[in-house]
Amino acid sequence: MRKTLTSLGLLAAMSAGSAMADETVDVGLIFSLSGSGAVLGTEMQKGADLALEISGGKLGGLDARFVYEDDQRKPDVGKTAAEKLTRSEKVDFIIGPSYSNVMMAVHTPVVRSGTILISPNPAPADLAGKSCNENYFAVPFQNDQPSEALGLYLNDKGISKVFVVVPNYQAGKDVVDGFKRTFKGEIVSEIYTSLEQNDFSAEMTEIKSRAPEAVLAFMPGGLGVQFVKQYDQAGLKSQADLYTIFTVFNGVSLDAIGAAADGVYSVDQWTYDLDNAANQEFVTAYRAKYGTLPSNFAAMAYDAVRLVDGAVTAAGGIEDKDALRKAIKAASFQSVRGDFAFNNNQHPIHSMYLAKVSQDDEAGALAVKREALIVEKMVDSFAGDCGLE
Amino acid sequence: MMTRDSALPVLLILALAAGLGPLGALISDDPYILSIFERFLIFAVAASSLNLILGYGGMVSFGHAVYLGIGAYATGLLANAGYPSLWLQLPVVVLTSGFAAFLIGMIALRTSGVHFIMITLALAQILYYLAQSSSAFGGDDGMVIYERSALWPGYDAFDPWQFYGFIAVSALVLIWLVDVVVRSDFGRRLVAVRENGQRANALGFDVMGTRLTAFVIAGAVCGLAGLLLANQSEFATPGYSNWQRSGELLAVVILGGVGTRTGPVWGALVFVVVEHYLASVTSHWPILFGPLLILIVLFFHQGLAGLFDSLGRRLRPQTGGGAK
Amino acid sequence: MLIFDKVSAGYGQSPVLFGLDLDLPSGSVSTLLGKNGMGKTTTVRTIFGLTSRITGDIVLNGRRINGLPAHQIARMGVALVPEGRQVFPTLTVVENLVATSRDVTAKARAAAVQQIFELFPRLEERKRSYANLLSGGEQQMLAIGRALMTRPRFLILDEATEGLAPVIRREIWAALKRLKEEHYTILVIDKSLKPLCKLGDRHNIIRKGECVWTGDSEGLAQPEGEAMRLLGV
Amino acid sequence: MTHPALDMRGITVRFGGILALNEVNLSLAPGSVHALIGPNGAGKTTLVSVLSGERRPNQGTVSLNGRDISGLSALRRARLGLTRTYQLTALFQGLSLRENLLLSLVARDQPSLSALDIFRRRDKARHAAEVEDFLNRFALRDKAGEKPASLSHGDRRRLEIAMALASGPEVLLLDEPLAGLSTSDAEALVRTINEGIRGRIPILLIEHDMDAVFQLSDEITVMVNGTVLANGKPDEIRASPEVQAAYLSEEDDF
Amino acid sequence: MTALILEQLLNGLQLGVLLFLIAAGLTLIFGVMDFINLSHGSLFMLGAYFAVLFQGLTGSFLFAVGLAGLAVCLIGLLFEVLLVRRLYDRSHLDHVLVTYGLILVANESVSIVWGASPVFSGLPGELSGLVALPFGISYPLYRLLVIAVGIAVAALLFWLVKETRVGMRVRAGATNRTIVSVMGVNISLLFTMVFAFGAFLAGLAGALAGPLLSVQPGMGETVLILSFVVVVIGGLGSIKGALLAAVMVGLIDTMGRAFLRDFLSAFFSPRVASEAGPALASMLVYILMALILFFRPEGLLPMQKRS
Repeated sequence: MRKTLTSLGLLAAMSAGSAMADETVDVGLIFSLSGSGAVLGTEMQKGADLALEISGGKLGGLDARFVYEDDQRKPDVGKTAAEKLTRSEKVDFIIGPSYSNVMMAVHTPVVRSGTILISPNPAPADLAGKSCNENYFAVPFQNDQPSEALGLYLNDKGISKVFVVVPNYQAGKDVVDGFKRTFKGEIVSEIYTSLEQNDFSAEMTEIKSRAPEAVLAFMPGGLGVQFVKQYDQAGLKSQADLYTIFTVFNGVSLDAIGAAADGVYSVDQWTYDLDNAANQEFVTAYRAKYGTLPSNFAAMAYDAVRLVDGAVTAAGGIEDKDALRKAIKAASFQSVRGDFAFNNNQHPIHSMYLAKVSQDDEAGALAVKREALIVEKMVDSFAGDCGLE
Repeated sequence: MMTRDSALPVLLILALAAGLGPLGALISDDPYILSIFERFLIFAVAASSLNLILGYGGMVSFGHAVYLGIGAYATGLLANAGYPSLWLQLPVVVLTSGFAAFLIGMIALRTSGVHFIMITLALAQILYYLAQSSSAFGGDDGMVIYERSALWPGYDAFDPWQFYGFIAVSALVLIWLVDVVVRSDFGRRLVAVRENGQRANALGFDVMGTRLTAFVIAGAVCGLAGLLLANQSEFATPGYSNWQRSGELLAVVILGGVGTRTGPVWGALVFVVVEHYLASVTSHWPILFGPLLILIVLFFHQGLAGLFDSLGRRLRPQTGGGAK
Repeated sequence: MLIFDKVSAGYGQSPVLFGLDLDLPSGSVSTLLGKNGMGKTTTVRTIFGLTSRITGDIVLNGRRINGLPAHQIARMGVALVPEGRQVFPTLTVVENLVATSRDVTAKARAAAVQQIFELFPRLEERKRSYANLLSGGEQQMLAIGRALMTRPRFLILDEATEGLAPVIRREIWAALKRLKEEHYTILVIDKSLKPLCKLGDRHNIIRKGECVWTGDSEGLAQPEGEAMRLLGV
Repeated sequence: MTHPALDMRGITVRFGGILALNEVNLSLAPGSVHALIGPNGAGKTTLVSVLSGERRPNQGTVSLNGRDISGLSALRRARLGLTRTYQLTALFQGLSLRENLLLSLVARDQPSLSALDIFRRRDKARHAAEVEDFLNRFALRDKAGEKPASLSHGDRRRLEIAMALASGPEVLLLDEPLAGLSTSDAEALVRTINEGIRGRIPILLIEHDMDAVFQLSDEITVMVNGTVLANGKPDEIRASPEVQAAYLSEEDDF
Repeated sequence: MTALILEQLLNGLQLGVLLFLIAAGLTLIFGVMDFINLSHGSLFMLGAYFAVLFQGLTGSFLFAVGLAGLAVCLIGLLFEVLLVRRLYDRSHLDHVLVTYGLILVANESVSIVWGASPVFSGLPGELSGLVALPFGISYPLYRLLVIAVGIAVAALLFWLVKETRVGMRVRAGATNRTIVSVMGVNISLLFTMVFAFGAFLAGLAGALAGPLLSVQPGMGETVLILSFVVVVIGGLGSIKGALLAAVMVGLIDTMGRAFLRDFLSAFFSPRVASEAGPALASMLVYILMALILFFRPEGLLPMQKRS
């Protein structure tokens, strides 16, 4: 754990680091590092750490300090962490959090304090649209984007009967809305499952009985492991292709699912086998450091830190907030995605890919590999609602 | 020996503890310390309300956090609908959480013992799932609350010091209220019902009515803790109501000393500080908190309040009043 | 067989027995008499370590047994027919018997159960009934049978005839007589003086947790004797 | 016309197939002490629970001062002044003696819950004075601040009865008040009852201690196996060979 | 349609059987020792982890499941001897808090040893196929196996409790532990055995559930709450009640998820149905519990009161 504790006294511990010299770039990182949310949080931590290591512990040439906070995937804990970072640590940037629900709680107090907030993963529609803010930047795709892209892809392939399974919460509903926005075929059924469900047998039977051509599943975290395993055990893989979002990723996820994941599709803005220099550097360094292929969560956190690095360089320091914001918006860094720019709402314009889980011979493990480019320079559907230029 | 008739010890301890926050913030010039103490004060209110039914009423509610959620959502919905006035939110929160407590109590109080523990848990889960799957409230993502409660013109809810004042005074008043209830005839009646329902019945006390009243009071006060929490975190989430949160509240009460008047305050202070402190040492902090809880239950059954009490008595044996 | 040597015992801090001395010789039937609340049941509970013993020793066959857990004392051959019968309500008659059996093989257990049925033929008629559905007398017989299943040498009966119809009481007294003939050592706590005089060899009267009188049946039965006065009949 | 303080007619209770009480009649005259005796298992405790309303009889009626209370709950009966003590002293362990007594006064003056009750203590001064009075009368003054657990058996018994009295009873049911008391404690309690209660409040006394029963009671009912065997003045009962035989159950043979 | 309903019934049965395996231990421990064990779900989780561990070591899935059950049994034994037996005389509140503390410890220990992410728990090829059943149903072999194991365990449990001397002693101990010990039975040993056996059942359930679920820290909690619902609905301490309630809960949960939305859309607009359906489905078992407890506060088949 990277947290430093300078003194044992409570007050001293809380106030530690409040008076840092100005030539340091202080970055607060709020991730879900314990509890069930830690699956993503630890991935992001790996990506962020790697980015700082590669740049030699400096960001934009200045000494950099990372302050990690664990939000336990609880909004109120995340909010407290954000207040600690903005008020007590007085950080210049906050990267995080890992999940949408925490983001919703953290967003307002952080942007209100004038601290720049960079999302490494969640990008809820509201924050991309009418609640967009000059201090808030989203590095990864907007939450609705992958299912919009998938709709386009399935239209192209001529698939007309799709079964949709998502958990019964906002992000799940966003996925369905996004999919409906672009998909022209028939959704034979949409099922909303409980977030705490541990058995999908009823859903599998339902899918079987509807005989769809394809299944769209959005099952984050541990749900994905269960779902994909049970999909395979129910013998459905041979009946309908499984397209997933946020469900399978390199490393821990594929390790936990095992062979059942083979052949499952995923929609992503990045895959580890993208052919650009920044990505190759990242993947090589990541494999050398952690021994597995990087996940897209690690990649996006990596991108977020690189974004800060580039912006501080471009702005020539951290004193001038406006210059910093401008530099970030200009995206003056090499994204592992290759082609990357910010839209007016400070969400990405980037390519969306269809990926497929298959064996990576070099790594000797299953990996989410690029299968096809779905759409280039894709923008999200909410930029129009955003008042930013 | 602490007399039953004076509110002073409780208020004194609470005021001291509440004053520690601003003091720390001033000394270290770090207003963030106020946030930690706000959390402590809110937890103290919620724990006090639970202590009323648990410590004095003997009702082990494993779903007490549900009122935290109800209070928070009621506050948030009103604030976001353009009614940020505290003076409107206050009665609404009291009514909704009190009414929820009334309904839950009507069902749960028919049972006792383990059944009571489990049915309060189950009923809380129902509301938890309701909040989680209702898109009107933001579902599992929760609901951002854009306005903090407005008190009067000139009050700036986003000024850390003024806001802390609001939380501290509210906590003081609410905990004092719970203490008044505990010390009243009703409080005695509640203890009597806990000690021996049959006997209390034979004295002419309505056992169910007494329990239900306490249950509703506790629910309403915890709902107000939810109001404070909604203000503090500017957010409402189903997570406020889940069973782990109820477990935490139980742990806070036990930690402080169940059925003691200052226990919830001590428990909340230690819990929030320990959580904060341990969490900054290791993200695996529950592995330290778990054994702490077990040790307290096994060896310090009166919790921290009992511990301080016996320490105090040892220091002043002549005023011990002969109690054993 | 069993000796109480100045035993004080009670519940929590309040003692019920105050330096109780008792001698219950092997092969004989002893009795414990006294009014309610004088410490008879406490005496029995103290044998099994179920009350907190404060001072003194309890000696079984020359071995100090205080501090031993109840089951070990039982395995040394002491069996209790508790006050209020306390049969296991959710078990059938046969199950009640088998549950406490000390025999290892099913065959030996079945034989032992059969012996109990010979002693109390009524139980055999109801052997598949749940114990809570038995009449008080049947429950009492079951409680005695259950104690015998542990193959004891020393049998203690606490108020075994209380609240029973005369015909049942007679049956129980007859069974005790038979057990006496089989050379069981027996301690009886009861209020019925007449059968006690007939059955008992040695009587002990307890008052306020102390043994205040010990003697034989003749002494006990004396109309104006000290025993009668102590018992306050 | 004056009604009996308490009147039971034809009370019958069955547990499963067993007849616990069979057509029991009992009448408690105003101001008198009426003892109910009988061997264990005779049905005394069952009868008390029928009286207090904790158990419904299969048949029979109960009336209090001429009013039929058969259909009322235990709570309603208690509020009408039918007060019982318990065989196993069941005091409120979490409260001090003073508070235990105070509760009885609250029960007397404000049995049903009211909003005022929650935020204010009623009649504070008067209650305090009354509590002190009871503490004095029952010699509990020294221990007023203690919890019942630290009291001796005798003290607890006295507190129990003081509480019953403080709740302002119309009729008092004393269930084995002397059980487990030392001789001196028992004598003291008998004295207290004789001097402090007798004549003012009618008492139904269930007791094993025959000395006490004969000292205290105006009338005695003997129960055996759920039926009333005899009813009469103490002297009549003492003299009755039938009672002697049945109650002391000497005639077992085998 | 018949096939669909039958298959969903089978799904419900399978869930019910799994719940029974967990709830049986819980209710047994409660019935005999009057002890509430919140950490029962953690034992379930440990079972799943141990099965993964042993599968890696031995290469045999079935062997690993058995070993995992035994390992959890051993842990349960240690729990009982070191901690739980001090609590039998304490209040239920103390039970709840201590075992809540144990949950925290168990979850964090697991995440320290195996990491916070799910670990792989898969099936060997010979168990992963589908079986053709009548009415044109093809059903996963493994789920059938779970049902079979569950039924076998239920039968074994009933036999143990009903027919064996140990079982009789256990039932006797549930009503009157003092008398049982006075009759020469080592009651604390008996309690330890019962606790360890309950732990074994939880571990076995966890090991069996591993290939279906994601094996990760905290996986025990949702299962725990659900199995408490089962135990309470069935009547605390009643194994028969637990079986009945487990199958009920399994069926109702599954049927709710499968058909509630369609059912509601017959009465309401599709929008309302698709909003209310899933919400109601997730609450269904809790509503069932509240209803049952409202009308039968002691549960469906309450155990005899202890004396």
